Amino acid sequence: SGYARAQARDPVRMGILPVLDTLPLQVAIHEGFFERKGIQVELVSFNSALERDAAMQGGQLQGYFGDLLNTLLLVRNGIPMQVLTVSYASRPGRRMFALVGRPGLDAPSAAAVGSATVGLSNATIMEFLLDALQERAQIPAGTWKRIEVKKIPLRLQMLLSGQLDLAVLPEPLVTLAESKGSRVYLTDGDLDLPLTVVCLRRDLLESEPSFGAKFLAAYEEAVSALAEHPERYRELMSRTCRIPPSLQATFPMPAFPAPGLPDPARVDQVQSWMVLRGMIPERVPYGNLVWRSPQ
Amino acid sequence: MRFVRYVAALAAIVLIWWILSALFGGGNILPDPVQAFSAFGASLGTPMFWNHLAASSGRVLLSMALAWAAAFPLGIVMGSSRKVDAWLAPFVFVTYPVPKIVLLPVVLLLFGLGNLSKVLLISLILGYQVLVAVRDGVANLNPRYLDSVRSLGAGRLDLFREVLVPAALPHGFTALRLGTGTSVAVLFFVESFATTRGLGYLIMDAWGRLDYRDMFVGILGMSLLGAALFEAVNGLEHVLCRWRRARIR
Amino acid sequence: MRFVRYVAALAAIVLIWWILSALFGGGNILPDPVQAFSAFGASLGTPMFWNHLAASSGRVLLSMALAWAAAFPLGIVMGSSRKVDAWLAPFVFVTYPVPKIVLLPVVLLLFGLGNLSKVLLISLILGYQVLVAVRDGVANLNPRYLDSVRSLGAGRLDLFREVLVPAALPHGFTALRLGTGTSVAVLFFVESFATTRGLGYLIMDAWGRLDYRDMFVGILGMSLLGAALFEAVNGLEHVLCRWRRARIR
Amino acid sequence: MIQPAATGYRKDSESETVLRADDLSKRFAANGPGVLKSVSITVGGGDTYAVVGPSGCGKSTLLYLLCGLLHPDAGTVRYRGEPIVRPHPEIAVVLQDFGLLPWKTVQDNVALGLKIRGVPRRERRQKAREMLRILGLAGTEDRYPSQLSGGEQQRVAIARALVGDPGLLLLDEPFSSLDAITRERLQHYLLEIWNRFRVPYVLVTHSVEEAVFLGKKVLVLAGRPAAIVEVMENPGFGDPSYRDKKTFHAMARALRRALDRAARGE
Amino acid sequence: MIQPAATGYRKDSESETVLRADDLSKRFAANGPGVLKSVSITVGGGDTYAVVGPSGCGKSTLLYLLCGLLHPDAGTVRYRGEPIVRPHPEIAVVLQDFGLLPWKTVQDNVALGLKIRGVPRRERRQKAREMLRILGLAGTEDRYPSQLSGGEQQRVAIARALVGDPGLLLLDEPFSSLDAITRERLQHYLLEIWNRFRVPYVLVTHSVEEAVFLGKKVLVLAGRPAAIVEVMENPGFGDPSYRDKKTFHAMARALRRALDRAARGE
Ligand SMILES: Nc1ncnc2c1ncn2[C@@H]1O[C@H](COP(=O)(O)OP(=O)(O)OP(=O)(O)O)[C@@H](O)[C@H]1O
Ligand SMILES: Nc1ncnc2c1ncn2[C@@H]1O[C@H](COP(=O)(O)OP(=O)(O)OP(=O)(O)O)[C@@H](O)[C@H]1O
Ligand SMILES: [Mg+2]
Ligand SMILES: [Mg+2]
Repeated sequence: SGYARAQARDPVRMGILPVLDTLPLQVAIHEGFFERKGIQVELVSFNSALERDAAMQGGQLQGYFGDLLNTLLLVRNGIPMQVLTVSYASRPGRRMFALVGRPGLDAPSAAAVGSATVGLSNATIMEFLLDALQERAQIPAGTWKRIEVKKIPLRLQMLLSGQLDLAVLPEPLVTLAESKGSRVYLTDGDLDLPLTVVCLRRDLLESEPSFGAKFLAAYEEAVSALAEHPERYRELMSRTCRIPPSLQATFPMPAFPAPGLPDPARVDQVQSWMVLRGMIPERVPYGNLVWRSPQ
Repeated sequence: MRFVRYVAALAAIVLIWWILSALFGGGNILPDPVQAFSAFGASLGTPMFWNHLAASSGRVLLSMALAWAAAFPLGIVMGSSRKVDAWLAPFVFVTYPVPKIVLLPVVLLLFGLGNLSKVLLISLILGYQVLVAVRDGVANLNPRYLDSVRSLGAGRLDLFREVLVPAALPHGFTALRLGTGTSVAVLFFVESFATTRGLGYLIMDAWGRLDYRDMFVGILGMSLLGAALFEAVNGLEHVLCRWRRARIR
Repeated sequence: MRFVRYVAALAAIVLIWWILSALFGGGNILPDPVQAFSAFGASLGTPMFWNHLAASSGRVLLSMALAWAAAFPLGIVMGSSRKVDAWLAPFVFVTYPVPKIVLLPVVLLLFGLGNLSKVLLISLILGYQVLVAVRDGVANLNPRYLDSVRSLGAGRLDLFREVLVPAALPHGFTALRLGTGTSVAVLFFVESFATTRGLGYLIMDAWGRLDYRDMFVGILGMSLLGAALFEAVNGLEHVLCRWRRARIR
Repeated sequence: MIQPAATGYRKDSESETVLRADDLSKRFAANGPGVLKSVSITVGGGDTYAVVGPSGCGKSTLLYLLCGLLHPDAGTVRYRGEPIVRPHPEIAVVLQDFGLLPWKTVQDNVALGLKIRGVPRRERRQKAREMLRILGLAGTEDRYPSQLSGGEQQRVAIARALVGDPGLLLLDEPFSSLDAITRERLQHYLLEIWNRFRVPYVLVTHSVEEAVFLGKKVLVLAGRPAAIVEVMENPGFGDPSYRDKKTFHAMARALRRALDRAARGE
Repeated sequence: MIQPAATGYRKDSESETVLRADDLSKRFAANGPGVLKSVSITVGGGDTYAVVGPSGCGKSTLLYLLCGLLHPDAGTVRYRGEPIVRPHPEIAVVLQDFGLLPWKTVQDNVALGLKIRGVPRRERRQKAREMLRILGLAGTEDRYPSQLSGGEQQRVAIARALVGDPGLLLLDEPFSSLDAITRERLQHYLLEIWNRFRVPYVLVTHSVEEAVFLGKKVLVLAGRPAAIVEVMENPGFGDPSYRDKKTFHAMARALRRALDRAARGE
């Protein structure tokens, strides 16, 4: 099925999730950067990746924000997604995901926790991250019992009420858990991984050759606007990125990387992991996966 | 008196809630009811709340109407005609348990991201319930009533109008009453995509932020919506099934 | 003959499915039915599938039994006693529309991460349906039957056993029939935490991996489970409501 | 008291056959006991039949067959030459259990047949009210059947049958729940209708006096499966003061004897 | 034919008061018309009452009040001195619409009263079968009520009332759907029970002959609201061959006149 956009004048619909990483997209819409570049973009919010993917497949969206893993799955299923830019990559000193302990768990380090339960959701970037974190911390694979809890708020509640010993959580919930007495054991900070990306359908990019460049330019503008006046967008962040009320005033405004493609080696690392788990039959060539400006 | 009892019920619920929230979590799992109600009271003054409520009510009402319009007559036909039932029942029974959630991509494909998809999904789920209840109810109808009206020379249409519809109404209303709960639950599901309006969205969004105040504003709003729908169905039944109040001895 | 009609219904469904999948998506949205059925057939030979099916069936059956045990008698009491109903009905109608999903954290806290929480959640949702249906059904009972048995000197318990229970049974069964659909839907919800067994998990997990083969194995399995439950309820009704087959003229 | 209504009772020539049933047989379960066997009956334009017989012998079943609510296992029923496979609007039936709809008021129950025939609302309501008045039920128009006494319900059922100016009446113990005086009033009323309009009827009754007073021919149904064991011509029939005549009592005695014989299985 | 059953019919002394109702009044809707006004009745140990009156006058309502299924707006009912606020297991009732449970077989319907009193399964089944046989219903034990004719259903209801050896019988038109012969058989059967065990009863009927044959006292209920307008002593009652006596016919004529007077509202 083609992408359902009757006319070039109709807005390009992007499916997003209410998470921090989408802030640059929200800023770009808020400030009218896309319009100023002469393109129409509309953000359509979804509660979870499942529904967003359903709409993607139903041909209702022409682009989306999501994680690298999800993008590869969509490509495998014949939906021609191309990565325009990384929206968030882990960087030292910053954290987007973390392994958090329940309040009162007083092991000084992850290695000292010993046998424990850890909540996560399978077949998502979280599982990939946990594998990577565990490997780096040299904690043997079977040490922790993994418990699938798909709904993130539920996972946090179970952690806070002591029914899970550990949980993989995204920001800003990591900070929230910390404020309720949780200890943060491992973070994605220095893994140097491209975690989330912004994609558009290849057929859109090909039929409107200038669209990709305009989109990226607007996106870049939003990233620098955020870097220049972070506090200006605090209210927007609170409204669109599910910041818990107690953190709305204090949560540090995240910094986003300038637009750029993911590091091929890192993409390869993710793909190997997926091939190993049978999620994709074979690697997607890097060149097919990313969009490069024609010039 | 009815009002007093509703207040008593509410009071009991609040008490249980209050005990639970005091016992565990200290607000991590359940906020305390005083907070929740004061937040609810405050939000009643904001257009935001009414906006969400209006969106959800509109969707639910439209879905209920659609479900009724399609399933009530079909249920009557299946319940009253063995021949039709023999062929349609397997179809219904095989498709009934298919979780409708998995039809999401197809529904989105056919009907887009807008309210139409949402309304159709609710009415699909609700419609099955009305269908099964009405079919069962009509199948249990005392055949003497049919005989009696048939003896007056009634055709299919007359039987439908004079016997089957009034006999099926109470069953349809029971299904609708049950359906108010189901619809409200399905709201969660359909308001989790492509909308930022509706109580379902409000609750899920607040839950994602672990913002208990807003979450309970949503929950209380939804309970209110459910109770209102419930009473509306009761009222409709009261008006349309007048004979049911006539039994005294 | 019944079997033939089930096959016909299945054939019709497969045809519609096949057309839809051919028209759109070419397998992106809906796999073609041949693929889906062959995957299903293949998985029938694996213990993995039976494992999921057993987990889900066990949860659903237990929940249905629990829901029935609690709600059927309560529904009869509410339907037959105006006094009890006057006080309990508001309680039920106020809590009925509360989306049970939000109770999840409380239920987990009280009953742990295991199957107990899952079973309790399903039976909570199902129980409400049985309760409302039975209550309505009993309230509509022709009072002559009660008079007649009361005139024999029957006490509350006799009325319960000889009149109210048999009169409520068909309504309870209708609710249970409706409930098979609801329970299957709720499976999704309860099998999305703390388990890697169950058809709900299978579907959600496959969906998350965008693995349509596995997803449709789960969906077909669930439809099968639903249809089996449905027929089981029919069978039970056939046995327990024998008088309903006696009407001839 | 009786107004010829707009649609008009039809007055058939005495010789015309209104209803003809040939060789009706019926059993309820495929291998159950037979209920009726080879019952034939021909109702002419000026005929009235009273059917008597032991309880449970098949009288109601016969009426169900005659009006097309049940289908015979063998045999045929024709109304004015037309085969009866489903109820005919010109044949009015009073069922033994009244068959009133609990969800309709008394008035609407009575007017239902007219409504089905498309009589406008005002007219049918007016006719229904009038018929209720005649049957002594004025004032109950807006109640529901469950709010009436047994005898009142029975009269509503009679009103419903009579209000439509039927071409043939089938009555299953229509006066059984009525007190003697009301019963006699309604017996006379039925006779009056017959005398003026010659609407043929088949009346099932348990009362010997009623059978003799209201049946031009009296059928005795008996046996298992039941058959017509006796057909008595009743020449005195039609006279409103028949009850006071000697011939009436003689006839009643004869019928009682016939019933006794039937009961003894002769 | 009748076996004194295990629990035994109690034979009250003739003078003992079994049932005593004082000044009963009833209306159905708070501001609706009164149905009964100041009705009093005293049933002694050897008494039998027949209640007659126009259709819809309130006879069934009276029985409902006497057995405690309805509560009077004013007045009291006492059974052997005990105030009746709910039905008493020793008072057996045959309701006008039979009141059989559709979900129980004929046999289980008859045995229900015994079951409620805790009679063991075998014994109650045996008694039920016996009673069904007496009433001419052998062979219908395992059918459901919907598979019976009207008269058969009525006999099942009578069987249910009689099987429990009641201390008082309240019968609402119990023989109305029966053919003359069955009806007479059952009338005799009731009289036989009375003659042997002196079970007092109150019988509502529309048949003047039945009232005179079966009522030691005959009450005429009439008016709106209804009151007892006549109490007739019936000295000939109790003789199985009463029907053939002159006094019987004189009594019947007197009752008919009383009913006429009542109907004319005197
Ligand atoms: N539930 C009710 N609501 C209002 N009126 C009622 C109700 N039940 C009975 N009535 C009225 O009360 C009066 C007495 O009824 P009842 O059944 O006692 O009469 P009855 O003497 O037994 O008559 P029948 O001989 O026809 O059985 C009737 O006029 C009837 O319409
Ligand atoms: N649905 C049924 N299934 C089986 N047997 C039935 C059914 N309906 C009626 N019968 C039987 O058929 C016979 C005739 O019934 P029917 O109702 O015609 O009798 P009837 O002559 O009208 O009796 P009554 O005078 O008591 O009304 C009865 O023995 C009855 O038990
Ligand atoms: Mg009959
Ligand atoms: Mg009565």
